[in-house]
Amino acid sequence: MQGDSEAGLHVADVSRRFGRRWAVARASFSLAPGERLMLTGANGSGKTTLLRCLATALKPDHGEIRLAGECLWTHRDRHRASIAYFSHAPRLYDDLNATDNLKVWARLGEYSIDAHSLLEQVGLPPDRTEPVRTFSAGMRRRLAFARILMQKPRLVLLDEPFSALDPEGRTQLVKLVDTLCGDTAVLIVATHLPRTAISLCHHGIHMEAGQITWRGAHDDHPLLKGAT
Amino acid sequence: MRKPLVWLVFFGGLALVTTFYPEAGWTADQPGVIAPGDKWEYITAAYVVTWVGLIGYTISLWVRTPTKKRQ
Amino acid sequence: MSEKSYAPWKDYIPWEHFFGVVGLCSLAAGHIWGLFYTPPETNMGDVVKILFVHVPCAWNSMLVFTIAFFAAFVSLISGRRGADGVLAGAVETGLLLTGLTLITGSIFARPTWGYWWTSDPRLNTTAILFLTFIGVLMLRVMVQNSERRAIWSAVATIIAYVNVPITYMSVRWMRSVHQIQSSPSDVDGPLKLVWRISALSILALAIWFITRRYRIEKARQIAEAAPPLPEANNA
Amino acid sequence: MRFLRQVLAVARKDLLIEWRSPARISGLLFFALALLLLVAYANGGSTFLLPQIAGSTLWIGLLLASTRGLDQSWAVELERGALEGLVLWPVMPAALFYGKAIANTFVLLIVLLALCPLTMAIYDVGVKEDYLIFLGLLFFGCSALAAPGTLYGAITARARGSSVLLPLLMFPLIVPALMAAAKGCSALMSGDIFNEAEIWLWLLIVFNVVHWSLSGLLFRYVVEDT
Repeated sequence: MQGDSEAGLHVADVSRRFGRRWAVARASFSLAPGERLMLTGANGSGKTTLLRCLATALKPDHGEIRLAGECLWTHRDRHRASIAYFSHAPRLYDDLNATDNLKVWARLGEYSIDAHSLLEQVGLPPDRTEPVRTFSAGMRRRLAFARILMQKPRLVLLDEPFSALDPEGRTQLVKLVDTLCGDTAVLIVATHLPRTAISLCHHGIHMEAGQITWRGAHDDHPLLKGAT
Repeated sequence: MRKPLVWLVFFGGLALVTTFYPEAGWTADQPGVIAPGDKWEYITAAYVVTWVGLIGYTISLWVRTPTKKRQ
Repeated sequence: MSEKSYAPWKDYIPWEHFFGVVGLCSLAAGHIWGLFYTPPETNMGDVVKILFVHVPCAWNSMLVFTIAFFAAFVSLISGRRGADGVLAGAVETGLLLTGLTLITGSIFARPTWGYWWTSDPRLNTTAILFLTFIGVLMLRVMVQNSERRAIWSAVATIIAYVNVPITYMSVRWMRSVHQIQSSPSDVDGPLKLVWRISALSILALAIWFITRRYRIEKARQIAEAAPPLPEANNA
Repeated sequence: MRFLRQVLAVARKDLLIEWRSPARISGLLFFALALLLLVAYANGGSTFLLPQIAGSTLWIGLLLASTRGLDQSWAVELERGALEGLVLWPVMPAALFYGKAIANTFVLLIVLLALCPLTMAIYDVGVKEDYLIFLGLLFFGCSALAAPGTLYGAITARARGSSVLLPLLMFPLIVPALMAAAKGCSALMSGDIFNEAEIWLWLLIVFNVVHWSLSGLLFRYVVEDT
């Protein structure tokens, strides 16, 4: 999993602390364009913090993240457009309906979209006019995913993408992620469900207490072996 | 919420001292009219308030300084 | 607790204590001289002696808030945590001095002008300044995360400081429409000297206060500093 | 140009949200209206006193309502993590600030414009001339509340005890604006004998220039991690 050229994502010694605790300590890995990584670990092992550092929501206290040869934090204004981050928070406005939500985000980011087809892609009825407030958790997740589908990302970060989704939704999501990433985007999926994510990923990293404790090809993942 | 309370007591105390300081020797009560007399009670009040303020803050700094014992 | 705990008197005597001791002594000396060995002023009598504490406090409070402004600027631009300590010290010291200015000013106003409080532009500006920085202090109290506290209070301090001239302008216009307030008459001779002594003493005290507060903040930062990063494992 | 488009997009988004949940803006209006009525009742409907305090009461009412409104405008962003989404979206932080501040200005202006005729009826006052100056006072008064209010709202919405903290930070700060707006309106309502309304309008403009530029510069530090 060593991306040798400057292209792609290079994470070197990245550490971030909250108060007296290192939530992520010395995380290092490199991913070439098109490579896909599965990030596993128990709750509180630092997966989300690492993803938030990669998404430039947090500044690493130590170490450096380079995307396409540039320091991500220094050039965050430029790179944010090419990072698609699917987080726990759906980032929706409860008072607007699904179409308006998508249109609002598209206008903010100056993306031209077809809200109707985006909604169909994620399996939501495109002609519903109720505000998002009335949606179920799974529907919100779908709509939140439609929101990042409008981006043309170089780096895709998915944080527990399968939570609150029904089995059908999970297979749908796997397909959508495939099309979103294409051949060139770097994908990192943080998940508790390695079985579902495995078809997406080439490599695996396991974290414990903020540190990387295992890395390798996705199919000798320790969690998968323990399960069988 | 302890710190603002300390500040409140501190400035409130100063204000109370100022308000209830005895106004003995006060004669004129009209705006702009200067009354005769030394009015040392006002002078004392001003100096007491100032010193209480300065020393009080010194003590508060001293109390807040962490030492091995206080941790 | 770690070995790095802060216990100044055991290791060394910090330089700022020099300012503290000299400030307290010279302030006491100046006040004794001012109280007992200066002649009363012709118009106001002995009451003028209140100004020996009032005016130096007022001057220094403005100076201290200016220090707070620059500390906020440095803290915001450089992100240095030391600047936040100076900011905390300057805001608290400035509030103390402004509070004293307001109270002693009130005490001076009562026997000379006949009222505790009046709608004078300078009084109002000082009172509003006091309230503005109380807001900054409350913000510092209510925000637990120390990084956020540093940034947010720096932002609030900059805005509060820049607002002072506008406030002054507005309250001056408020009065000027109706009447013009005369300022207290100038004083000279030994009175001026006492003024200068107490102003310099309070300046020394302010330096002492700010530095002490800075040290407290520094000690807190050491107490909450992160443990060293674990060694990289070669997984 | 891109900056301006983003500012407009943010403002449009906020106004759309207000449009879709009209309960919020009417809540502000009735809050301020209740306050106006209460002040009138507390003064016993005195025909001598009420015209004199009409301008100041109008602005105090708007100020109290504005703290609620500013709080809400940030609560919407925090409810589903939209604020972080905005920061990580290709939107400039300054554009985010100016967009929200413009939207807040308009919300306040709508409330104020609805309040004005009611105040004039209840307090028995009216503006006979200088309509332009009067409208200028209303507009720049609202924008003067919105600029520092939006910046401090972003801070206090994420701090503990936000409902106390926002007024505590904001009220002392906007004293010049409040005074200028209230005195200017009062002067116009009583015929502006001393020709002071225009001076107050200029003071409001100065306040706006300083605070809109300063808050725009500082906003980035408030929303981003450091």
